[in-house]
Amino acid sequence: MELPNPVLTAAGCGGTGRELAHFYDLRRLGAFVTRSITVTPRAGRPTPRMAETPSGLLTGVGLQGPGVDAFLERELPWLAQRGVRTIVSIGGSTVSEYTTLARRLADEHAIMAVEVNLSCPNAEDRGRVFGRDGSAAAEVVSAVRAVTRYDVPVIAKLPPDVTDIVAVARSCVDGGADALTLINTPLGMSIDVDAMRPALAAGVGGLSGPAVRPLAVRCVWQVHAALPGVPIVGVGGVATGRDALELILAGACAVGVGTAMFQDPYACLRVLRELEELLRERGFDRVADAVGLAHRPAGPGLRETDDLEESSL
Amino acid sequence: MELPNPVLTAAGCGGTGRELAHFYDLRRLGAFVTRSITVTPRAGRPTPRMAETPSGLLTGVGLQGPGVDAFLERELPWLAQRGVRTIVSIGGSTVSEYTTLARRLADEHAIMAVEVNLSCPNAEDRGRVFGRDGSAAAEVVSAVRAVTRYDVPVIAKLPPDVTDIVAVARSCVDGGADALTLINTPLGMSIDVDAMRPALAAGVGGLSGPAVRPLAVRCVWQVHAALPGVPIVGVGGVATGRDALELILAGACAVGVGTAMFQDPYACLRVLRELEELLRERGFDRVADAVGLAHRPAGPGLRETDDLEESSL
Amino acid sequence: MAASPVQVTGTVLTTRQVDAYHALTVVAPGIADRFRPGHFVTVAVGGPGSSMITRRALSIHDVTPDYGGTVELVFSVRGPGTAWLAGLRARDTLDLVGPLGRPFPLPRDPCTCVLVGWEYGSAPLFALGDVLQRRGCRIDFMLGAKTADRVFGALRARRMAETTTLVTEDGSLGLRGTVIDVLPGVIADTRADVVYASGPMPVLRGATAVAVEFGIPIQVAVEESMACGIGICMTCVVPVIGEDGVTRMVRACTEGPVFRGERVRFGDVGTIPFDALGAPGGRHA
Amino acid sequence: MAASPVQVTGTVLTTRQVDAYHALTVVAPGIADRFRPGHFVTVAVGGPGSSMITRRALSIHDVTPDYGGTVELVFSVRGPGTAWLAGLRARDTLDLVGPLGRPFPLPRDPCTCVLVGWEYGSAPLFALGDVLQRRGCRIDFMLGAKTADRVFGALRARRMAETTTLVTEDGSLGLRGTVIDVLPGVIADTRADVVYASGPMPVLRGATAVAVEFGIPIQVAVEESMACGIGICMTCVVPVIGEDGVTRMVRACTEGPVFRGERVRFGDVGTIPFDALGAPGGRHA
Ligand SMILES: Cc1cc2nc3c(=O)[nH]c(=O)nc-3n(C[C@H](O)[C@H](O)[C@H](O)COP(=O)(O)OP(=O)(O)OC[C@H]3O[C@@H](n4cnc5c(N)ncnc54)[C@H](O)[C@@H]3O)c2cc1C
Ligand SMILES: Cc1cc2nc3c(=O)[nH]c(=O)nc-3n(C[C@H](O)[C@H](O)[C@H](O)COP(=O)(O)OP(=O)(O)OC[C@H]3O[C@@H](n4cnc5c(N)ncnc54)[C@H](O)[C@@H]3O)c2cc1C
Ligand SMILES: Cc1cc2nc3c(=O)[nH]c(=O)nc-3n(C[C@H](O)[C@H](O)[C@H](O)COP(=O)(O)O)c2cc1C
Ligand SMILES: Cc1cc2nc3c(=O)[nH]c(=O)nc-3n(C[C@H](O)[C@H](O)[C@H](O)COP(=O)(O)O)c2cc1C
Ligand code: FES
Ligand code: FES
Repeated sequence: MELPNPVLTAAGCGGTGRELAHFYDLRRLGAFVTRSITVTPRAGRPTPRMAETPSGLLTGVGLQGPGVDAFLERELPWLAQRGVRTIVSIGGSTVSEYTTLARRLADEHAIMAVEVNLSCPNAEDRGRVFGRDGSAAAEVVSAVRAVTRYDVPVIAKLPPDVTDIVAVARSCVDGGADALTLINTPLGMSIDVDAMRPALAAGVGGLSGPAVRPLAVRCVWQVHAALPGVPIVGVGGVATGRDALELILAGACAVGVGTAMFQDPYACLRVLRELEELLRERGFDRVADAVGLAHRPAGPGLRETDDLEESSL
Repeated sequence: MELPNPVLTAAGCGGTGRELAHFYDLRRLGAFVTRSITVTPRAGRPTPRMAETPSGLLTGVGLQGPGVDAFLERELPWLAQRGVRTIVSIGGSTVSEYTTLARRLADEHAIMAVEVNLSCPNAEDRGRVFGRDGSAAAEVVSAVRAVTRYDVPVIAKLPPDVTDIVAVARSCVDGGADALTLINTPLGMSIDVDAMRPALAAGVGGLSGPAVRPLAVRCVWQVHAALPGVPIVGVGGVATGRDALELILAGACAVGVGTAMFQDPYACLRVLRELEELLRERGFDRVADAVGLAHRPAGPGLRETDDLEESSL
Repeated sequence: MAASPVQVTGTVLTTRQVDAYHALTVVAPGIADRFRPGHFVTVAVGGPGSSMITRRALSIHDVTPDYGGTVELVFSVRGPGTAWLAGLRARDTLDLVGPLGRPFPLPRDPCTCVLVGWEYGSAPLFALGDVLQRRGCRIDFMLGAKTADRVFGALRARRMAETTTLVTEDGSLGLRGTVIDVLPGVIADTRADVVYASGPMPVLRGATAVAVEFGIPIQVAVEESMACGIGICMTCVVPVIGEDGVTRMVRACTEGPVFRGERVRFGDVGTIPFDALGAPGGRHA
Repeated sequence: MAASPVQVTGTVLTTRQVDAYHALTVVAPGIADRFRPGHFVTVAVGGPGSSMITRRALSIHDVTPDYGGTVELVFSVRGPGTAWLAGLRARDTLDLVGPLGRPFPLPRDPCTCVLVGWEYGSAPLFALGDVLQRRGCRIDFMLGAKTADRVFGALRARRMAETTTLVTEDGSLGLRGTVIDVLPGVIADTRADVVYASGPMPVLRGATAVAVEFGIPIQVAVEESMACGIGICMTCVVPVIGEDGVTRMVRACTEGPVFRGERVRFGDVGTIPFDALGAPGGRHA
């Protein structure tokens, strides 16, 4: 998958594309990643669907969307006609839903890649989230890989709140994932102390924004260290070019911008501009030269970091 | 365990006690929780040990401390003489180290409770963190419980970055934990984009401060829902009385204040004052009346929250 | 969206206290130009390095052509974001995105319009009144609030409107009561052809019930929590019945905030009605 | 800690630009009272609702008895925290904790002292010089920096000291070179009895090597990243050799920032020396 630049929208944070197109030409993005498309239309969760937390945003939207038919009829053609490089995210509640979705997308020539959102609850395993279970995740990925055109990469997107992100990532790669997106939102919660109720109607929600960036950097770092050959899209709290560079130095070869677009509709373009400037300042000709660079062995006078156990204390 | 008030220091964030005593009388705390005591002295990690992140702090101190002998000789007596209610946190790298520590504490009469820090890597399981594995956690807890005086509660402290916090919590309770402390720091990372190196010498570190509060609230909520009879000390990002109340409404019966003390040495007293005021405003006579209150079934006109799956989307 | 929104770093021209409210006038040419009554803006709060990462939505109260174009915002302090706004001083800068949302639709022909506003919800109704009057409409105001100091714009309403009816819940100003108590009399007295309402959901619900009772159209400007204001986050949805009779969860920020009152399922706000498109276990396309 | 620190909400009295540095004078009585040269303060940055949750450590440059007591801080903009400080204006408030740390120990008897400062590290040396002079000591300054505009306090040094030697890495002011190049000459010329040094680790390391060479004592004020400044977070440690010959990781904020130079293992800063107390695989108590 060749992208003209490494800045993407994060799934579910760029609407249908039409909304952002009021602000700029979407062809300037590395790629536009859709919200996670589902088999049938979904009304999502009740409101309130959002609560602000310190440097973070908690949301429980519940994958509201029109379903794959309406998506293929009204949303994808709009993007395709405008020449927007599009990665389609899919979400299901059973392996067969994911397969159905991937099959429906297989005939579409306008798709750069399929991103498999594994933060969905598995209806066949008491609502356990696919991406929290290596084998369930691998099953979904290999089912999707099997029905997706050979030249369309399948990207597995994982949540960070698992005991061992490397193990889940490895399962996905073994299951046929061509690349990984790290991270989806960890589960969080906020309580309205006046109403004395959860702030979101859904109770728990996904935490996003700068608050989670250290978790994203850590996941990208760990997975890149373990699976250096696997391309990673780094997502989580990117709001500036420095943030993007942090993920790239940790091992991401592209970055997704989500919550920052809610604050700044031009966030993707600004992040790209700032990133290019930072790369230039550091003498890099291409993004690829910076990918994973923070892993290089410490030189003389530099501190050794690799021999330490990874506990948080 | 009866505490005159529900505000504690978080383990490892209040030094030896002597430092905070420059600011106020430590008897005003619900309890003082020590740093995690280890069998032998530990020099900890190299510097840099800290990096600021958005609304968060990333640290990798590495449990620097004097070892249990020096602790019992110089630190505990100082606290005991001043009548400071003290909870001793312990950390080990094998089950037998935890047992040794608990045994050494068993003769001390000045201890209110033992908190078992389960965020330590298990030297006998390739450095896997005890608290990320229900059975390893339970083994530590039951070993500690077995050698601790019957009237001294054993509190298991868990990190949030596990696939299923409820399962680990349940294992600890089954192993004999009298209470739980939620949460220790999730693993995070920050990269210095100028040096193009990890910002911490240790590479990864523990993320604390307001940024992680939504994770703490979620963990407390989930565990209280599953194990309503188990007392929980809520820790993570508490900086105000409102934050403390959030954790209490989610199910905590006491709260620990950590990182906020770095910003405001008086944080514990201020949180307590603000919390008492908020409880009064809401007509609560006792903290106990507010514990877990956000779980009550939604009344007429209130939104139902309990029937939804807990995914982050 | 009626007009393409722009992002503008505005300069605060003046700050004033108006009864219980703060009013900010901000130089923001691109936004003032495109303004139509009912539009709102979102503002970044907290300054650089703030832990508040979402914008706050505020109705545009008014615009002027001064300094290339100013917008006036009226707000009350609710939490940390509005508290920060209240601390702004002249010459400070404010980052705005706007104009956003679907403005109030205007009647084709001159007619009699009742404008119902509750607390700061009244803010967008005065620019609307101006436009309606320029089109030859008669306007009558009904302004309400919990208490007297929270009734917004009574003076200006009195200057503009044929009649102005004030109502407070505690009776501290005007009539004592709610919209439902008072609006029927206003509609009857003025022989209104249409109602415009802006305020919290219960007020809009009440006003809609009254308008439906009288068989006249009503346009309401709703308020839902918004994380983006530009249609990309899906946090601001309200159950609205479409032309085809199907209920959908539609975005208040882009499809609204102004809706035809009888199309909004006020009783189901904060739920997913079982018969909404895509409701769990409900009907599919 | 020499004195019990206090938390003070200070008011900014004046702000000035001094060469490449910002200087803030803040009314903070409790802190000024207790000040001794070498003390530092920590300041909260970013204002309410900031995403910056750690305090920034700054040396106290000077104190005055005005308005009950003021402290003066001198700093350069490094990142967002110091950028915010640079934006403060007179009458703004600043939250300080101090005085913190172990101040410079003073010689019992009058003697000749060389004060070595590098860039903003020079800031705490002037108050020290005053006290030393009051005790009858002779003082000589050596001030250095990368470039001329970053040499801090040359004028005041010239007014106070017997001799003042300036040094820059690029030769744009005074001698061209480093501390190691220039300090030996200063010590020899002044027949110094003791050295005080403040600046980044490499400068302190160099100054210590020179002082040891001359067989005279040196007191250094170190700088390590600090999350709390009051001794409770353990982030600021430096390997220091104790009286008993054992190396320990000691807190720069409470056991320091001033240490006897030859006790600091500069070459091992940023590591845990294998022979430190509690080092992995190392010796135990
Ligand atoms: C279209 C629209 C127009 C509005 N016009 C005005 C106006 O003219 N004057 C006025 O005073 N207020 C108006 N509001 C409400 C205003 O947006 C909230 O009062 C404000 O966002 C609260 O921010 P806070 O930080 O002070 O409070 P907090 O309650 O602490 O806000 C926390 C978070 O919740 C969101 N939020 C909370 N309540 C609301 C709400 N009711 N609507 C949207 N977001 C909310 C905030 O944006 C923020 O992200 C309008 C809201 C909408 C949706
Ligand atoms: C005892 C002591 C005295 C100091 N005195 C002065 C002084 O008089 N003038 C002056 O200009 N600077 C001084 N410094 C350095 C000053 O603290 C840092 O420049 C400042 O914290 C940087 O904050 P920032 O947000 O601008 O930069 P950032 O680099 O973005 O800071 C991010 C985080 O790292 C910490 N940090 C980064 N560098 C340092 C550092 N060198 N020391 C401590 N914390 C650091 C910050 O406190 C903050 O938590 C002193 C430091 C110490 C420890
Ligand atoms: C409102 C909202 C909706 C989202 N919807 C999706 C989605 O449909 N599919 C998906 O894979 N991730 C979704 N995400 C997760 C984001 O793509 C991203 O992984 C996460 O928000 C972290 O990045 P950020 O901090 O830049 O937002 C959503 C996030 C938000 C805040
Ligand atoms: C510098 C530092 C040291 C810590 N040391 C310990 C420790 O020794 N034992 C422990 O159980 N937790 C330790 N913690 C975790 C805290 O007790 C607490 O669980 C965590 O920081 C979240 O709370 P906070 O956001 O209030 O800081 C430490 C945290 C920090 C920041
Ligand atoms: S506020 Fe984001 S879609 Fe409406
Ligand atoms: S800065 Fe916290 S112990 Fe020194």
